[in-house]
Amino acid sequence: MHPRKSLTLALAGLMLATASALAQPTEIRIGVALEPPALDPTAGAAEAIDVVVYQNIFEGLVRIDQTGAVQPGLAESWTISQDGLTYTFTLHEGVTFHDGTSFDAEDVKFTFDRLLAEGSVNAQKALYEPISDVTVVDPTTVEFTLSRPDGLFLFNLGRGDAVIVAPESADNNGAEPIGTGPFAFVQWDRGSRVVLEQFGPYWGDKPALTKATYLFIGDTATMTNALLAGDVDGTNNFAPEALAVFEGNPQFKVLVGSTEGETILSTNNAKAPFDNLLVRQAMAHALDRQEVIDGATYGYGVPIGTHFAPHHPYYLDLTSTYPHDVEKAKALLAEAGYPDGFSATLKLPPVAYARLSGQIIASQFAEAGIELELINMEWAQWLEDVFANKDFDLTIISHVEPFDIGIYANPDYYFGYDNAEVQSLNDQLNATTDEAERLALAQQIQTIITQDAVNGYLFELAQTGVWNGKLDGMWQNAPVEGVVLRDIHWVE
Amino acid sequence: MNWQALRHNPSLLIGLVATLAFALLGVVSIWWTPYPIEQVAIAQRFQGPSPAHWLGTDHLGRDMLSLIMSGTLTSFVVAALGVLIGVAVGVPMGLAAGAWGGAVEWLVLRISDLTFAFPAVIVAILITALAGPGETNAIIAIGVFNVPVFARVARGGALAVATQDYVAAARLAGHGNVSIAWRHLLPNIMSLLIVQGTIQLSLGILAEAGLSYIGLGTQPPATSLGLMLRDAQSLFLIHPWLSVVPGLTIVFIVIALNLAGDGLRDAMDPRLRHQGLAHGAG
Amino acid sequence: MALVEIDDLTIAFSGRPAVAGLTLRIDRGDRYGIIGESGSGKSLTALAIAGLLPDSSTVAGAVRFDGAPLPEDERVLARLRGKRIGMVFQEPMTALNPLMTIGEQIEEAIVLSEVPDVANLVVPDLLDEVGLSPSHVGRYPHQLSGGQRQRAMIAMALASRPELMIADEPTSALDVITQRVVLDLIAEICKRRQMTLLFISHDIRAVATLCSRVGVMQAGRMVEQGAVADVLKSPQAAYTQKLLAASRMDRRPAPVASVEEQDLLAVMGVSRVYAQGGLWPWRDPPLRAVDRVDLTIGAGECVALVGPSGCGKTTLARMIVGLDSASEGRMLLDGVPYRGRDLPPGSRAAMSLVFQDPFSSFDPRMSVGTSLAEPLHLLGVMSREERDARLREAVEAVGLDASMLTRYPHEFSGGQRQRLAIARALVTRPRVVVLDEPVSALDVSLRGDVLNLLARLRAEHGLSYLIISHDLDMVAAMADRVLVMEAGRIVEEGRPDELFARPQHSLTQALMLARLPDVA
Amino acid sequence: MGVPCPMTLYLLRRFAGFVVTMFVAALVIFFLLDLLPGDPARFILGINATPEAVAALRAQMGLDAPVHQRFIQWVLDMVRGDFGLSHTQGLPVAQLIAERMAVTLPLSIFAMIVSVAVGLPVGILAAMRRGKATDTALMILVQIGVAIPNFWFGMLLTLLFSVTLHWLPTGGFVPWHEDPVAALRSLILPGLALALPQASILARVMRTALVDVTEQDFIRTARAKGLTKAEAVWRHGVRNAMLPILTILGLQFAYLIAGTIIVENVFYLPGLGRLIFTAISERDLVLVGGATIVLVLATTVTMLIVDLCYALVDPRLRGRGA
Repeated sequence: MHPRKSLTLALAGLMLATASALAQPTEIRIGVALEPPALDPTAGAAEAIDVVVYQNIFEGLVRIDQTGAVQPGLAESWTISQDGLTYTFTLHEGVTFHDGTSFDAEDVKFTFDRLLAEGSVNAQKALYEPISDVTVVDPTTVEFTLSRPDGLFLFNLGRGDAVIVAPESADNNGAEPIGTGPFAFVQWDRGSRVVLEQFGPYWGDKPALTKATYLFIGDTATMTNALLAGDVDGTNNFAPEALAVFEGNPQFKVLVGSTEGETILSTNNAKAPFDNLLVRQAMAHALDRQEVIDGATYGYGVPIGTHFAPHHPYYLDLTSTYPHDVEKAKALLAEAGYPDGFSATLKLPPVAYARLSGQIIASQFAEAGIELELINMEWAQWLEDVFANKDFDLTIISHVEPFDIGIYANPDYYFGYDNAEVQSLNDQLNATTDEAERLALAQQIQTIITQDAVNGYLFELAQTGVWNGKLDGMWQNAPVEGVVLRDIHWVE
Repeated sequence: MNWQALRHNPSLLIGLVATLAFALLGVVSIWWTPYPIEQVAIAQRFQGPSPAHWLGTDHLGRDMLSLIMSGTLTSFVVAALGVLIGVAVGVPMGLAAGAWGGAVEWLVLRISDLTFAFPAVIVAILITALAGPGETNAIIAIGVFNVPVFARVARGGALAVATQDYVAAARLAGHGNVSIAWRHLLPNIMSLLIVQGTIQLSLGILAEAGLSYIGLGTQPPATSLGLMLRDAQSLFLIHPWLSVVPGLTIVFIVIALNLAGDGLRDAMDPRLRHQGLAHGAG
Repeated sequence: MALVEIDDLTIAFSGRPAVAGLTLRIDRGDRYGIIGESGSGKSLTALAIAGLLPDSSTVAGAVRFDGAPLPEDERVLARLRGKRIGMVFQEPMTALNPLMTIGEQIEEAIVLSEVPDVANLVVPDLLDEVGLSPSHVGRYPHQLSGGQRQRAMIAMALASRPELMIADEPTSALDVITQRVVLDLIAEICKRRQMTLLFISHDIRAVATLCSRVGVMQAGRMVEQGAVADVLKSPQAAYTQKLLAASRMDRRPAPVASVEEQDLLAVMGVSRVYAQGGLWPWRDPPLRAVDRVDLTIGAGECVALVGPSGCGKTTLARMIVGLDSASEGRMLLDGVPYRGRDLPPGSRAAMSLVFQDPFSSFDPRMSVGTSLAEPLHLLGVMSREERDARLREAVEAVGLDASMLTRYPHEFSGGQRQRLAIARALVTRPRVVVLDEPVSALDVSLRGDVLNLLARLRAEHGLSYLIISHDLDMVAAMADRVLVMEAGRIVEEGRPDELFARPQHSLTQALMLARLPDVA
Repeated sequence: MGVPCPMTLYLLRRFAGFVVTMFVAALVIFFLLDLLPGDPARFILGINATPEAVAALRAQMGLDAPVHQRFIQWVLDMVRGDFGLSHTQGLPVAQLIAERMAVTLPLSIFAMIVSVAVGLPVGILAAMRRGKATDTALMILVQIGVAIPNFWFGMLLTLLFSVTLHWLPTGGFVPWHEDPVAALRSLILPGLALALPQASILARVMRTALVDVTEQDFIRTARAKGLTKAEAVWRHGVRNAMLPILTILGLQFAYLIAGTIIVENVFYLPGLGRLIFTAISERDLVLVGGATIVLVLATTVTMLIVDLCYALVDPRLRGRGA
């Protein structure tokens, strides 16, 4: 071998060694399935936005932790008035936005004024509708006045929709987000990736990672390959069907956790024949929940019998209310006046769990005499048809909002359930802050909607993350949407 | 074309026999498949080939052989209807261009330029957005793609035929353009169209696979070879069989069609070799 | 001494011999002509000498060039060809590479011939020798006329100073006047260069003009060979005798019925004008393909229209039959005025056209009967019996059997097809038949029969003919009156015997001069 | 013949056709998009948004003006080079398209180069060895190449070169300005996947064209001049056979620019096709319209260039003016 060649080789080896030594411990590449359309969490509903920015770039007054509990965020502490109508927050000092502007109470007021303004495009505006006033007491103190007590108010403040933005940069957050979080936005190669870097002057504890790259990989097979090839270090939510590739592989860590997504067979209660309780009960009996879970989520979904997250303390296990019983279903249908069954459409949004569940449910319903026509739709069309115009018979969708049982108290909601008892129970639930009372009320509502078989309750969506075996600190559960980088670090 | 030609042309024979075999497999699925393809049986999923399931079962426990049969039918039907649209619209356009010439020809060429300028996938995306996903999209998208192909082939053939004296003789006999196009031009470009049709059919099968693969084509509970590939793609490392079976089926069908097309071209008219595949780029 | 010796040569394609047991000897300085009709194997024989037979052929027998068998090695054979044999082919348009200039193509031939001359000195010389100017060096084939292209081909063949020149039907794609010029050029060059010539033609008179020795081929066999004078004077083989007879054009007997006074067809001041210049039509004067032509045809009369290619005679014929419309002027058919395409169906039935090429005038996908019945459409609805009767009448009139009507065109020979084409022209019982080069696409031996048929039909049915042709001998044999056309105008008119005896116009004179002398 | 410069005339005529095509294409695209169901504003805001928020966003996006007014404005803006702002991303559409073109164009060119570099020699070799074993073997390979769906082939390539051998990335794209070598590396596998069927088609067409040309009279002339068959085909045949190839190349390039969507998905490349794909599902109609027009433009311009190349290569066209 020529001496010169060997030198080159040695140098190349050295460079490789240093590169890996430097790159490994503080940088991360995360694969995510969907690319956000923009990066402003206060102006769009897409989960993909929160996955990138929530608690990384942007922070709220409070933050939700891995267990779903509310923790101090930009507000280091707060007090709540006796009547539950006044919240006073004390803000951290010395906090700056990534563009160098400082953070104070005015920014908080700006954020919520903007959120609640007439022309606001905040997707969750309704959640913050109880806020009647935000007052700046001094630069580090801000006071919220509510029009009615709201048991979920603090939790809602911790959501991505209520992160604090600065008046200087708010309008550009979609393309170039400026927040107060531990990571600053570096660049967005559209269609490909978003790069974040640790923000040096961050006010809180420094995260272990110095750089994070989000790669957008929509195709499961491609994601699998990227993980196997080491092109990405992990993904927060991997398609369950291919998890077997990584299970038992010591190089990877498979994290199966919970989400707030109650996946239901949404039924148009306002439309015949679904306005008939017997029909809905027949459908509930026709459903083989376990088969749906096995087929659509490869067993990772957690069965639910009502519209509530199973890991929540208020959850009531009602899964055995309507056991799988085809004969019973037929009998109920006959009783309801459909001895030969009936036909209906099942409109499916473009998510794998819905499409697979749809096929399985159609097959199950066929046995009971209900012929389902599957109609696959894009999101935009689904939102218009099903959600806005309520033009549907059945659909399958995961309701990912935490603690969203209140939708059953809204007769205008898309599935058209109108029950005065549930509505009044929900009003009481919203108005009280007493835990025991809340638990009782919430469980009462759960029981009623299950008895009424408002929707077909299928499963709680699981979060199935696949990560490099040497990574630690990832959230196993997803009480809110987001991939929080704060605690993620490499271990030897 | 006759049996003699078939004997002297083994690739034509192989191509035709294989194409017919696959087509038959598909047609049979209209009346009979070993198992109904809508029938989901999660407990039975991911079985390897066995006497009960010759090609095993898929991720929903459906019989793979039944799916392949039904999928082959869908792929054929989608591709064939796409080609039919191309023929039904493109051929009259091309014949009109050949028979009238002048402004009509200019218009036809511009229209075919225009349709060509819209790539099939884009058409499929737009139609999907307009009407929701489904086979119809794939058919229309493939059809739109085929229109300029057949318009140009028909025009080229018609122009060549139109210079023949028998066309002038028909004119002398008082036949108008329509009648000439129907009596003389069309029959004489038929072999050209059949050959091109075979090639477009194979491209259509591939296009259907591609469109279904990105979710724009056939939708469950129906199935097509492309959709089977899509379903199996994420399971490739765990259950490669599910991807290999429909993948190879596509490969075999396309090869069979291409062999048949090449063979037909050679057998029918050596002159056609000039025009053939001129639009094979897509 | 023999330059080319062929011994018992057999060339077969998939078992079927195309040339069988051919023996031939060409001495140095000979000018050897091979005569034969299409498919007689004459071109294959020429290709065999140059080692250019298609790969699919199987060859038996020996070909010796200058005493040695053709080399086995392809490269050696190719270089031998390049240096010692020059070739000129029939169709100069397709025989030249369309993407290269004439200069480049000649230069390539010079380089390959390895003659130690400097190329750019030689190319102009060669062009000059074949009568092209140096400015043609940079032209592409499509920018030259047919005659110029053939000259370029000859220049290319001469580049290597070959000992043998093979000319395969070098003039049959050219018009009469050019044909004569090219033949003279070949003769002159051969004489000047002392070159051996192998000349292949279907035209016995061209061979007689050019060659010293002749071989007659029929269906792959050499039926007779010898000195031109001997063969032509006393042909031995029956086939040669037939060829010779067919090449003589005797005056067909004039119809019994006398020519009526009244004009059946009158063409009055008809022009056909094509706009030129595309976007700027005013920049270029329009092309007047037919320019204020007047002519009349009486009932029962046979009028011939002669002229070189491009003179407008076909355009005029297309307007007369109603395939194209006149830009100016009008026509009268039996008193019905028309401009061309507006010819009413009833009048269309009174006129018909026989095309030059019997192969393209029938739709291959239609039975001959259907094709023949097509013009009956002009006569309105017709019962099946009447239709069949008409078809039978027409087919029998041309000497064919009505049972042939169910067959398809490919089942007929060229001569039969031309008869069928004539039958189609008769099926509506027309009064005027326009004949566009009616026999020029036919083999020589068939021409006489078809002309006889035409003459007989004219006599029997009292038809008027308008014959479009460049063949003066045929015209002289058939026509009562001849019109000479040049650049869209009729320049001379008269009875054929008088006109050809004392041509007045320069074109008529040129045509007469280009006429190859009669054999024997 | 007559016109002083037929080339100019030809160019003008061709260009006029081009402008007409583009205008009609714009018309078709605009009205097709206008028909689409699904409200862009609602899509952005999601299922819990209030009707007021949706209405506010609609007004902000200018969706409330009459149709014809919006069409005229759209076309005029585009002629000036202004493609508008993307609804969802708030960025100029032109910039977004340009970013994607930086992937799609090099990818198409790379695939094109590979398919030419592989397809033409294979076709020529097969034509020269026509009927022999080499020909048969190559044509069998080519048949398979045509028949394999390119996305499936891409998948197999990734399994081999990325997952197993770790030679190349599984996908993704590093911007050119950051690391040109890495950028190029990320285009290799998708380029190969795209090139395989194209190369196969090219090889077939090349073989056929060359075989046809070989039967032409001028090849016989060239042999008569003293060239061997192979030399004659090489010197005179290949150039003439390139004429039909030119058309195919144009079609293929146009197809590549537009038709990479599927392969872009497999390799998660940020290409133009995927931009349209996501933009339409997000009902970002400004972006869809702009990107589609650009694709149509690319196809039409490619065909225009092919026609011009034809005129340059073929003296017959130059002389006659089409």
